Amino acid sequence: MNNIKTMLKNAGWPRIIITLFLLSMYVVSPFIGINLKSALGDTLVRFGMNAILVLSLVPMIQSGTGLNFGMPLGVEAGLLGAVISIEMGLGGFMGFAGAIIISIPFAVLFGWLYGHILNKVKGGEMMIATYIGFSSVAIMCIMWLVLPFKSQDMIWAYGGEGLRTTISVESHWHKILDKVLHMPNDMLPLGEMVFFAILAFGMWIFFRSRTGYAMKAVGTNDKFAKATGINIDKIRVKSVVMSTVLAAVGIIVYQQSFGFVQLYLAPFYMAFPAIAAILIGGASVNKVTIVNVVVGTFLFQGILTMTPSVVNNIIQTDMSETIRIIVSNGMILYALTRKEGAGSGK
Amino acid sequence: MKIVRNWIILIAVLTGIAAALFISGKQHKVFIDNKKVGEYAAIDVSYSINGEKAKNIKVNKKAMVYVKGPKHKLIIEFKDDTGKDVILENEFKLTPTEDATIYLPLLINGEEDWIKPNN
Amino acid sequence: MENKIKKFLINNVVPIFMVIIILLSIPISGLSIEYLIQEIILRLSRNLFLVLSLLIPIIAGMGLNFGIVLGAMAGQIALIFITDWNVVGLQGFFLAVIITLPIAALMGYVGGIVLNRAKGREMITSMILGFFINGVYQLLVLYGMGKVIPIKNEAILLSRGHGIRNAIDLKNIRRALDDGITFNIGQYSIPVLTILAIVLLCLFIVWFRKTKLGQDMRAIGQDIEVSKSSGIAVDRTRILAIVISTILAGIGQLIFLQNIGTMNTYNSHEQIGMFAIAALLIGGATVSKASIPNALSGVVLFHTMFVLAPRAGKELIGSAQIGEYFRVFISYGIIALVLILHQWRREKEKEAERKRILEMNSNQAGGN
Amino acid sequence: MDKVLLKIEGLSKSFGENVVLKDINLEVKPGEIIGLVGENGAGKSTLMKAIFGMPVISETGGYGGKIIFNGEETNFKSPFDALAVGIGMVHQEFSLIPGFKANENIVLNRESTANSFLEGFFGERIRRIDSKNIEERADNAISQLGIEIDPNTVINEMPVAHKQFTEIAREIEREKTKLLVLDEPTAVLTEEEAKVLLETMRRLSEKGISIIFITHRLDEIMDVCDTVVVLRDGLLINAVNTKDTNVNQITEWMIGRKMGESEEKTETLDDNKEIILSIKNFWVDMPGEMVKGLNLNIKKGEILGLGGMAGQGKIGIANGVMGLYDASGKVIFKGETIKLNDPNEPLEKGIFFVSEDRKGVGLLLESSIEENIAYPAMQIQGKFFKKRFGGLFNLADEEAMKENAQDYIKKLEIRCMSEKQKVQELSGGNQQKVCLAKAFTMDPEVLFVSEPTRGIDVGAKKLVLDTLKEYNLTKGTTIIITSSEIEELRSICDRIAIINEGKVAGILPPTADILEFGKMMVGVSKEGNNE
Repeated sequence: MNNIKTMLKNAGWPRIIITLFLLSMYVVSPFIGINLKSALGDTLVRFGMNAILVLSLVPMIQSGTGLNFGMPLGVEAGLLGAVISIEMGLGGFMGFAGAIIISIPFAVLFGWLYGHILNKVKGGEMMIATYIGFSSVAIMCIMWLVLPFKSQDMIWAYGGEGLRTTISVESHWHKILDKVLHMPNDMLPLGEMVFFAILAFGMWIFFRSRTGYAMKAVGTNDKFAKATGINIDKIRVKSVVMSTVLAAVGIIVYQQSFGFVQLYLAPFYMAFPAIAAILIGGASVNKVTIVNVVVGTFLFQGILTMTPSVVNNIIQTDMSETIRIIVSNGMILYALTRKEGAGSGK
Repeated sequence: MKIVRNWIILIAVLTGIAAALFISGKQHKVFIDNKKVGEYAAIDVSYSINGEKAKNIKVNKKAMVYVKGPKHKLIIEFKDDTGKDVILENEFKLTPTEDATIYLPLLINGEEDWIKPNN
Repeated sequence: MENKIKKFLINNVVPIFMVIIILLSIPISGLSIEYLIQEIILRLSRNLFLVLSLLIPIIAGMGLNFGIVLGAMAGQIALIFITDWNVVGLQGFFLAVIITLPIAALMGYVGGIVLNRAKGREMITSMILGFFINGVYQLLVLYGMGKVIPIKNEAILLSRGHGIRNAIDLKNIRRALDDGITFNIGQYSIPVLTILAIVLLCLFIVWFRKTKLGQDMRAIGQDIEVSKSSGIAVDRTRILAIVISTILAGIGQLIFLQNIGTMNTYNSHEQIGMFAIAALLIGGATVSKASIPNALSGVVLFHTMFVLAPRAGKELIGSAQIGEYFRVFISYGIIALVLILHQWRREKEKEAERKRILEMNSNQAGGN
Repeated sequence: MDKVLLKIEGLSKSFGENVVLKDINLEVKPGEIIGLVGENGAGKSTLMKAIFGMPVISETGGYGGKIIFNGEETNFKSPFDALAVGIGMVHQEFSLIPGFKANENIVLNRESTANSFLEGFFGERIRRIDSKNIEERADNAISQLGIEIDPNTVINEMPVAHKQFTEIAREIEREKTKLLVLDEPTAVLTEEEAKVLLETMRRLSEKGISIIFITHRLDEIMDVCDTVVVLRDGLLINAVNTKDTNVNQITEWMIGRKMGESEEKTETLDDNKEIILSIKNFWVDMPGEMVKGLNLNIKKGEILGLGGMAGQGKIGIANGVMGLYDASGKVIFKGETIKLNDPNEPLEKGIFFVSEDRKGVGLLLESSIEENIAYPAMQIQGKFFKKRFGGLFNLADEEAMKENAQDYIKKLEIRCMSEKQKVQELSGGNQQKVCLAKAFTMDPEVLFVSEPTRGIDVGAKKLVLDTLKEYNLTKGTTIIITSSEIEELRSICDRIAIINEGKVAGILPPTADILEFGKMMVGVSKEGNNE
């Protein structure tokens, strides 16, 4: 009995509510004429799209640098990789791999700078990260206008300046991960899942290495880390670089599944749903596991896909956007106001 | 306790002010109808509400004006049967929620019920 | 002496940087000074009240209150009501003020409680709170109004019969306050009532800082623990600071919208917090220190940049779009920069303080 | 003078099973200055907390006995109740608003205000501050102290002594203040400043304000107090007129003679042993434990004890050498100068540190025992890793970690369910053993151990000390133990250095008379040579 109580307490009431809510929607859906199979399929597809972006938050949380509100920075690096890959005319899996390979040096550079800034502002990371993310989006907007891209697929057909706001990857690497596995299955995004599993396994391995152990120590107790001779600043920069690179990879995977590269203001609020997902999965401001990532992404995307169809069927109104805002920000708010998470990104 | 009392007074006063603002700031739609009513025929009339510039309204037309607040002044000018210019000054009041129609033929002919609420 | 100049430059790096950008872009933009001045008067009267509403939480040490969007939403709800009721002119404006008060106070109270649970990270929390309440606001306005809350005016309802339209024409109160009384100096027309409202607010802030409550807020802003141990009701006072700020922001949003004349029901408030904060910071304020002159000069600088950037961009590179993005970048970039400088400076100061104490002690020991 | 202001009758207090105060009886007369002395943990601060109504006391079950103030029995729920009846307290940490002027701080939350018509709506807090009146009040309070401070100076810009005076001014500015508790007020002051403060205390007592003065400097007590009260182990040992006693006697009361508790170590190392670690003109900026220009030589293979009162800097030494707090000066290890302020440097050279802050610095509370033990060795020496996936990755060797942990669990008798248990679930003593296991796994040449027995039970204490002694004997590791308990140091150390005011007051053999130690600790015998 006590065990269940502590379990409930550990899980936290928002998580329980969300889980129950999602379950109840799955239960209700057959009765109001929703195809449960396709609904589940939808959820899984979106899981595949988003999981790596959520995973990208892990290193920074582990090193105590807080929730990565500056994720747009990594996303911009990914976008750069994607458009350069298209510009170079790379197609198929090469195009996808090329996009990732090109984006990595950008992401490393961005992350390195970003990490050094965050080291200067310990204790205030989250707020500053948010605004670094926002500014990077704005500056990249200018870049999309100015950079001399030529590919017909990306510039406006007539009139207009710079790159289009959305660029189709249909002819380049749409759903390439599924195709590579010869499993073009709408139901199960196997490609994305395998790719995610590889990265998650990589992460698991990393946290068993010397640096990984050091990162965990920095995150849980920086005094301990210092006394153990760990260079805290260096480790934190490493974690930020990792997060940024993963965000870049994450957005490319997202795009290949979605079918479009979205430029300009699209990356603005990218960080918030990912953060909400990882928090729903049971992470806190300074503690996280890969299980949190998987559970959180599934629950959050489940809510996003299920609520609109269920609510639509019941009251004939599409409230999905509003519900998304309330759930994701409510979750972040809950995490920020919890007493035990008072480490303020420490 | 004194503070509670004062707040109650303040809230009451504010509510009062709000009500006053509502009444005095409420915009009403007033239709001016120049169609034949019963035995009274319509004629061309020039009208002016609350001292605004006078406007003409032809026979069988209907005009609409926006007025703000409860009390209004209506001046109309027309030529009577004899061809003499007649100026009539009238006042009307509107309750806060109503829109109204003014029937010019009734007004010209001195009927009492020249203004009727719409709803 | 040299040190002093250096210190001045470091402390005012943001405004100086802005002045340089503006001075450079005035000739490029090709806009006339007269036009600029008229534009600045317009924008001062439009925005200054909102910016000033940020000051009190800063005094109380709660940082930049991104939660002023809560007040803005309260103001917008009031505007929806008076538009529905068709109350026009100054009466409409003041009625909206009266309706805003309780809604904003309630929201401020909620915000204050939430921020008390997140001491030390008020800013990020107030920002997320703004997003969250925005969702609740959408729920209320987009789905509740016309259904749960009676709205009759079809002009503001969506065609489906409930929910408020995306854009509301505020012709009922457009420029009601601005044009209430105007006064012309040369070719420039001054909106007397609006300016009066701003002056009153300034006086209020000056007076408020000298009250016991203001003194308590200053104390809390400097050291929460000491304030607590001297018996000041810390949590309550912090809630009050947010309530006041939220109410003022609500009124500020009304002034802003009556000037603009149309309201984007679901967007007008979103950027308010960010723009007001960017303006205040450009005026040289920091997270822990802000004054009325900061607000005033900030609005002037920020909005001059705002007017100039697209034009300058167009003249310079032939693209207004670039200027547009540039000013977005400046707004966000300035906030990021000021936050970084603040945090960094605080670390430096702590270090310097420790060094000083150490040195002092070693001197003493040397003297013995 | 037969009136009694504060009367304490049979006061006792315990935290859980731990009795900190036993049957204390004390009287304070109006205008009397009472000096309160005692070793760390003697119960001074608990006694003051009880008088001042700190919430800690009532939260832990309140106290036994009576406290009678001004003829009425009191039972304060919070310090505000104590302030209300006229007890003021100046804590060791300043309680001042840094950006406020002195006068604003003196009247903090008691500001004079002028009427406002808005009072009817918003209560008293909307009243306007009357700064003129405030300045007058502040001037008045400061003048009572007999010193000169510009009341318009901002606290930030004041020297420490002025901050101290500002605090005192604030306490006496309260109209009712009759009793003032000063907790180590001279600790942060220079001698000159301290003299002024003592003078001020005399002035206040002439005005009829009683003062309880806590200090470890006995000469100050002799100088200014009417009565000296000595606490030891929660007992009131003696309360006598200062006129009727002397420093030696007080020291004796304070330290006490605890006989037969420990076997005294007899063999002393010969003086010609090689010096392994030499610390020269060493400064450490550790808040509350500043080291100020200390010189110390540590010999190879010895167990050196560092003793002294709390706050005198003994804790700072190890923390400074290990680079955990800003330090300056010179540390020479086996002929090589060690880079300061870089924690990695001493660790790599083979110096290790078991911190006094077990939970904060010593352990990852939410990690398992085996991980905690292995962590430093992994990070510094690269132990416990194994190539995996065909040598591709160098990953943690969990098998080796487990074996190592099990080994130490057996050796040090760590009581736990398994090596996978989280250390936060262990008792204090067992946590300490984990810390030691961590250190032993590193196999260091020099080991600093700070307060190894703090907060652990008697059985564990003995085991920890025996383990250290044995480790020193078998491995020849040089061990430097910092402890507040002199008896403990005497039982295992070869030499004991007493640290006072951030410097070595003297080095004694463990066989030296306990009184010698005591005198050095309270800074009476100045002849102690700074090595």
